[in-house]
Amino acid sequence: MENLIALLIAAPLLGAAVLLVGGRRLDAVGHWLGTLLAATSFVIGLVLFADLLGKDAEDRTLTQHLFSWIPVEGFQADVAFQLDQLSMTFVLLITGVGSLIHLYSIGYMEHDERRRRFFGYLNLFLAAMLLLVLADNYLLLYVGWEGVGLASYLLIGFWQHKPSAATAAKKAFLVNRVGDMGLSIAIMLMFTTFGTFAFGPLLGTHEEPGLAGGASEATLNGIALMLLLAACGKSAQVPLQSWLGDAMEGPTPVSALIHAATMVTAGVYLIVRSAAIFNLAPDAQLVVTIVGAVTLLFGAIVGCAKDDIKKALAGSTMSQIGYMVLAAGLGPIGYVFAIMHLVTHGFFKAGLFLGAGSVMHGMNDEVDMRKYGGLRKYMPVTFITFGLGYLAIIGFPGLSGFFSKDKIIEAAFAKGGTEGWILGGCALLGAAITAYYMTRVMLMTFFGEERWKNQPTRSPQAPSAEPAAAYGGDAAAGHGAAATAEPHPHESPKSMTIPMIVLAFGSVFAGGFFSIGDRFLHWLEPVTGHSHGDSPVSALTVTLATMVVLVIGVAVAYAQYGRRPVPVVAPRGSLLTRAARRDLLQDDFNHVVLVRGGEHLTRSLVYVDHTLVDGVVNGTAASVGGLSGRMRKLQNGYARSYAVSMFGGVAILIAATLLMRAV
Amino acid sequence: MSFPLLTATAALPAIGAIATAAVPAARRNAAKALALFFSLATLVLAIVILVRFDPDGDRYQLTESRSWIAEFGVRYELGVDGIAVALIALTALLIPFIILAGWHDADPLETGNKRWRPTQGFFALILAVEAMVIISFEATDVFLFYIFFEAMLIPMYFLIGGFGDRAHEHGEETAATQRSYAAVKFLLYNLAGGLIMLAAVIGLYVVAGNFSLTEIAEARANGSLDMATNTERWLFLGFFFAFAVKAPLWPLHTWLPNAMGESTTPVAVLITAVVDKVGTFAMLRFCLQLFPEASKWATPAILVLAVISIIYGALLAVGQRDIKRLVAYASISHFGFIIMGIFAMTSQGQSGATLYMVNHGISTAALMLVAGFLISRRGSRLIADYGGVQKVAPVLAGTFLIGGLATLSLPGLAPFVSEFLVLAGTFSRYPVIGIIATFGIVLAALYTLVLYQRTMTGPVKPEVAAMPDLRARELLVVAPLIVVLIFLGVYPKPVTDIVDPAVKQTLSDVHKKDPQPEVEAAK
Amino acid sequence: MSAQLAAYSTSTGEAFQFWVLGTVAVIGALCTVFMKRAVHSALCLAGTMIVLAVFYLANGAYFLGVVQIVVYTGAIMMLFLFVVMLVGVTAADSLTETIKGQRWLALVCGLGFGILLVAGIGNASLTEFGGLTEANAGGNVEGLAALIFTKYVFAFEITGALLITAAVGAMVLTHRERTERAMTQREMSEQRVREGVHLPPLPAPGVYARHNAVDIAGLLPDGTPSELTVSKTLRERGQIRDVSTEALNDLKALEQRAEDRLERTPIEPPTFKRAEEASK
Amino acid sequence: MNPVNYLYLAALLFTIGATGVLIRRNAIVVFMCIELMLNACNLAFVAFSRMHGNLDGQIIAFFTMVVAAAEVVVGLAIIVSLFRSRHSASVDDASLMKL
Repeated sequence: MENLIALLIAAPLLGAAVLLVGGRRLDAVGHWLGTLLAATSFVIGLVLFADLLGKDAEDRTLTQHLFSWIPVEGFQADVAFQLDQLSMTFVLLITGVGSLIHLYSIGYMEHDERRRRFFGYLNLFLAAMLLLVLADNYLLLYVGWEGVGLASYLLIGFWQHKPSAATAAKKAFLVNRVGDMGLSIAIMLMFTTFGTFAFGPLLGTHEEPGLAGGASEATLNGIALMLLLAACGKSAQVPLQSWLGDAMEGPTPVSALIHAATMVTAGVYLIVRSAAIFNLAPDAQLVVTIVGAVTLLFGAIVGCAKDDIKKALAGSTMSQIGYMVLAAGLGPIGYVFAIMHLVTHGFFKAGLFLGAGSVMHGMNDEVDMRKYGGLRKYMPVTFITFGLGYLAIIGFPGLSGFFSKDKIIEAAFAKGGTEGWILGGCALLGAAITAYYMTRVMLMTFFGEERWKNQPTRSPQAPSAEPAAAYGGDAAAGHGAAATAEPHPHESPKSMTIPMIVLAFGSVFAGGFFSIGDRFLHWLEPVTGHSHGDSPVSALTVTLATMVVLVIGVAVAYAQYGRRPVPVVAPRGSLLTRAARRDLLQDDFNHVVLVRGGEHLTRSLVYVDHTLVDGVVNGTAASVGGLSGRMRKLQNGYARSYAVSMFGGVAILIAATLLMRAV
Repeated sequence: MSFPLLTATAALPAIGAIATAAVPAARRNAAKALALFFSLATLVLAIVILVRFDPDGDRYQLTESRSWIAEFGVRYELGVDGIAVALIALTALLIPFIILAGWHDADPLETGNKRWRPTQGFFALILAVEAMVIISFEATDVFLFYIFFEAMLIPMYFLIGGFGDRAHEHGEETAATQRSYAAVKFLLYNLAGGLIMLAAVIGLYVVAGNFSLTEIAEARANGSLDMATNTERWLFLGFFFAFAVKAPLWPLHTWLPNAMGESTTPVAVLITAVVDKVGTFAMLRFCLQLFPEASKWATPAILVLAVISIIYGALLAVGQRDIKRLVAYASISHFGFIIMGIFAMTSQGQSGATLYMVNHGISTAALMLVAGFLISRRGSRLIADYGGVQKVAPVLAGTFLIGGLATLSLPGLAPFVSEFLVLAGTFSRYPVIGIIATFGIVLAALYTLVLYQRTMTGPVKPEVAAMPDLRARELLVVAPLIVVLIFLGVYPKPVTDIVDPAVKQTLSDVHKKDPQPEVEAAK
Repeated sequence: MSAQLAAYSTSTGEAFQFWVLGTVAVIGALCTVFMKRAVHSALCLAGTMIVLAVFYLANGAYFLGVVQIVVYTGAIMMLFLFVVMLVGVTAADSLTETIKGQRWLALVCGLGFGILLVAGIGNASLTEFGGLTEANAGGNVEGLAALIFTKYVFAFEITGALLITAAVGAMVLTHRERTERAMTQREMSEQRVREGVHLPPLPAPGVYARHNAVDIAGLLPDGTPSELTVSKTLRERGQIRDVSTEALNDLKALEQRAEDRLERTPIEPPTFKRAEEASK
Repeated sequence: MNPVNYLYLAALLFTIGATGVLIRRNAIVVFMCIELMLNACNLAFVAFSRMHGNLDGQIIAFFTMVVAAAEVVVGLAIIVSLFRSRHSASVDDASLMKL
């Protein structure tokens, strides 16, 4: 049974290899092959899941040791996998949602001549992500970690002919790389401190603790903070969140799979996986919670201001992950709920993105919500699924978002003390804002008068210099001819709607299914451990409070966008709004400080290298040359002057001999 | 006396060089084929060495020893340890690809030129370099090593000065002048280093009485030969300076960008992937074994220089406008990593450094050769002249990207393993240095991706619109390298198994132990 | 001069002779160096050498004294004079220095060298002093011969070889093998036409009837002398006699005489001088 | 008087000759100065032979004369051919040794 684990990864990896190396002759079947292999992986996941359920809760851990990867004196890194409940959860989420999105992409990308490569990249991503969650040591995890980074780079920049896309891809990779630096430093710290970075000996299991206990708290704090840095990079947490918004340049399925459901949650996985370390590093944990809280507000605020539907959703993703990180930072109180929210969020956010993609598909790739409106009767399926996702995310009672988010807010209060109150407050506020901006999106898109009527839409994405019709999907040039015509909203094909429906089911029922009888809690507890904090307020109170803020949020949004007509051109808006539109000026900061500064630094360094370092060398050469040139003057060719020097020499010799005899 | 395998491995390319040079002018292609054949034959011999070498056997194996200049106790002593074997294999592996990549680089400008001889010279010189590099990897006699360490410059000088990019953005005149400037600079730098080393070599003879590395190291180890502290330090500096020039260490690096920029890409690969490795290899073999105490004394300074190289090289790579110079500065940064690993004096660091030499050779070769194909198509080395190549030549772009990812040491590709080993090894003894060096990986990502973005993505520039994709010959050059990169990235065990014992012995020479983890694993 | 001269060590006579002739020798040497014309230098040198010959004799080197007179003053100096004639007796080379600082350097070096030499001799212990009496007992020439043919015979042979070589060398250097056939007159004329210079034969020297010596340059219509008219050798020796002004001066004299006869106020006749004569 | 004076005289003459060599441009005169130096040496030799009371000094002087003769012959021959080729007997004209 263990040996299946490798297959889990092998299937999509094989797909990636075949599709990318195979060449054009696979164009016809490539997408089906890719989807098939993703599904295979999902099936294998199910089989393993069943197998795990078969065992009793304590030993639901499968390990598979493939081969010794880097055997060096005192340094052991193996290619070995560990499948426990936590990994299993992720495997199912990744392969499940992944397969659905493969299916969706078949329809979504069918106009794209490079569809085969797209599926190759998707498979590559699946493989890397599975490696990330299945690795049994941090170094192998690091491989998956950067692997998903690469996949996301390739997919964000899939339409490389668009400079914006290429830049966004590069930005994403670079920001991630900063996080990766944190991860590698963390691994080095582990290696130096413990001589190993394998989960087993390092983290131990719930009954016998691992080496982590032996280290000083300072070291553990260091490791934990470095891991947090990594998590921030991958999960777009403040201060490394800036890439996520631009990442929306990628095709929408990518945004749904990578930048909503799976990859961006890897940070949460990392923190929860390293629970054993974080539990012993309270200071680091506090930082984690702070980062989570700040990000959930940050993302929410940004989400309120964006008119680009995908960017708005991206903001919401950021803030939802903020919730997860916050929960993960709470320690044993929160781990389980972090993961639970992660799963449910995987469902409804993926669903929302697919819905957005479907809308854009029908609207000539228009992403500006101000040019939408009243689409509900044109795209009923999309409307319903999107609506369910909407209800789920705002935490409408009974839907999955309700359960998971509610638990997190409780846990935040349960942290106790002042910070408990503060964090809980932030969480509540976040919930309100979430309700606000999601309602805004909903209203602007599906309700109100049809603002796209009798005015041609033009995709904001800069049309490229490529010959038109070369690209499909939301490449601006895709519908080149139609790009300036009035859009004809239409429902998307089956291959796109089915995944949306399935995900809608997930976003409706998952939460309830998990929470009834604390199924999810019992499932994960062996791995993460769990403790009920001493909440100063009862669960009921929290729920009621959540409801209240939820209603407030929706009401405000309705007042703004439901009652009044939405202006097609965005009003100037308040200072905060304008700042939020620019990602709260965080990008401008990066640009001024990092980009400009970096450019100046490198340019001056190039100058220094040329003048100073090289100048010293050339200067010596020149001086020697000049000296010899001056010496050459002595060689005037007149025999007589040579004779003089000779004569003088003789005189000196005589003087020398006389002196010798004198002394 | 068994069959002198090492001598044969070094002699074969030398013979090949002579044979290639002797081919009449008209039979140009015959000369190419001959050179390729000889390089492949050398590869076969290298593989034989790889097989015959027993990692757990004696330190130096396949040894040969003949008297040469009895008066000065100079002997013709050859012998390989794991490190040397790995590097010989690398050299023998790369040369065929270099030859194949340079297939047309030395052709006469006007076709049908019957009297054109440089083609033969080009390939003969490459083989000559190979022979000298291999023998300097094999030599266990300091004087013997020195001779070939220096003699290497002669063919390299002609390769750099004599052959350049066919299409040069500044026209043939400037190209020629810049080329000769680069060649002279290369020669002067390395000669300066070499002369200082010569003094040190003589000094060593005065102190030790013979040139045999094994004997001196032996004597140093068991204390029967003790040098005065200052003597040892001076000698060490003499050796190290030469090696630091060869494996460009900041601030002795400025010759590399010129040399790599002006020479043809195969030669550039030859410089950075093969010849420079002799420098780092020699640090590991000669500096540490002959002068352990001095090495430990100099470690802090050298580590600082290495870190400067890492960051500085990367930053300058970001600032370059010329593809080949960019790769050159990237290499400087990588050599910083190698030297850092060597002088971290941990087994991870040194194994990593050795592995790094191999991987860097392969990855740079892959990146640089693809870049060369790109440049030969457009006839310009300026990044600004490209754009959207990915659209017209996807395979070229793909291989270029893989080469770039290898350069930024993406996990799963070979360089990652070595880079992480070096970092971990350094970190475990010098945490601060390790952390600073880690910034290098971010900068590496920066310059690689910027290069890729500017050249390959974005709207297609009209000049590149008609650019053909990789041809069969070029694919034949790049594909195997990429395969090796991936294989060594996933399964580096074969190399580490060979390298590890040798590294252990080197560490024992300098009387260094790995730092033990604070928390001992509960066995 | 006879044996007893060598017998006694140093007499007042010798002292007298030394101081007088020594002075002469030094003066001669200085003149050799500083005379403008090679001829004068040569003569001064000859004088010095003769003085030296006398000193040899005074020092009991009779054979050498004679040889000095015969070989040096006789042969070598003649050779010198011969060459000087060949190159030009009257050619006087200016002593102005062309190489910067050469003269001062030379003088400084010479001075320093001399002082050092003198100092060296001064503090050398040259007190003991045995005459040549017994060495010359069997006659000076015999003594030399005995040494030459016994002790120094090898060197002697070699000098013989050297002399032969020198003779041959001198011949080789000076003798010019005529490699190509001499030009016929026709060919010469054709060449002149080809080159287009001096189509007519060179003008003859000594136009005005009064002077027709070969060393007098003919005058061009404007009265300036044309060096072409004098033969090459004389030109290179710088032995052109210039009479360009004489005619004019004579004319002046004639006019003046006419003035005198007509009782007019005499006017000072400007005498025409040529540039290099002024410099002399 | 002390025959050492002969040595002083020789030194003086030698110096004068040497200086002459350095000062004069006319090859012939230069040559004469060289002869002067040789003669100075000869004088010294003769004086020495008188002091040491043996004839070896005179022998050397004799050889010197022979060599001088040979040298003069060749030297003058060179001067003559030089004069033929470049119509001047100045040593400075033959300054082809300069770059």
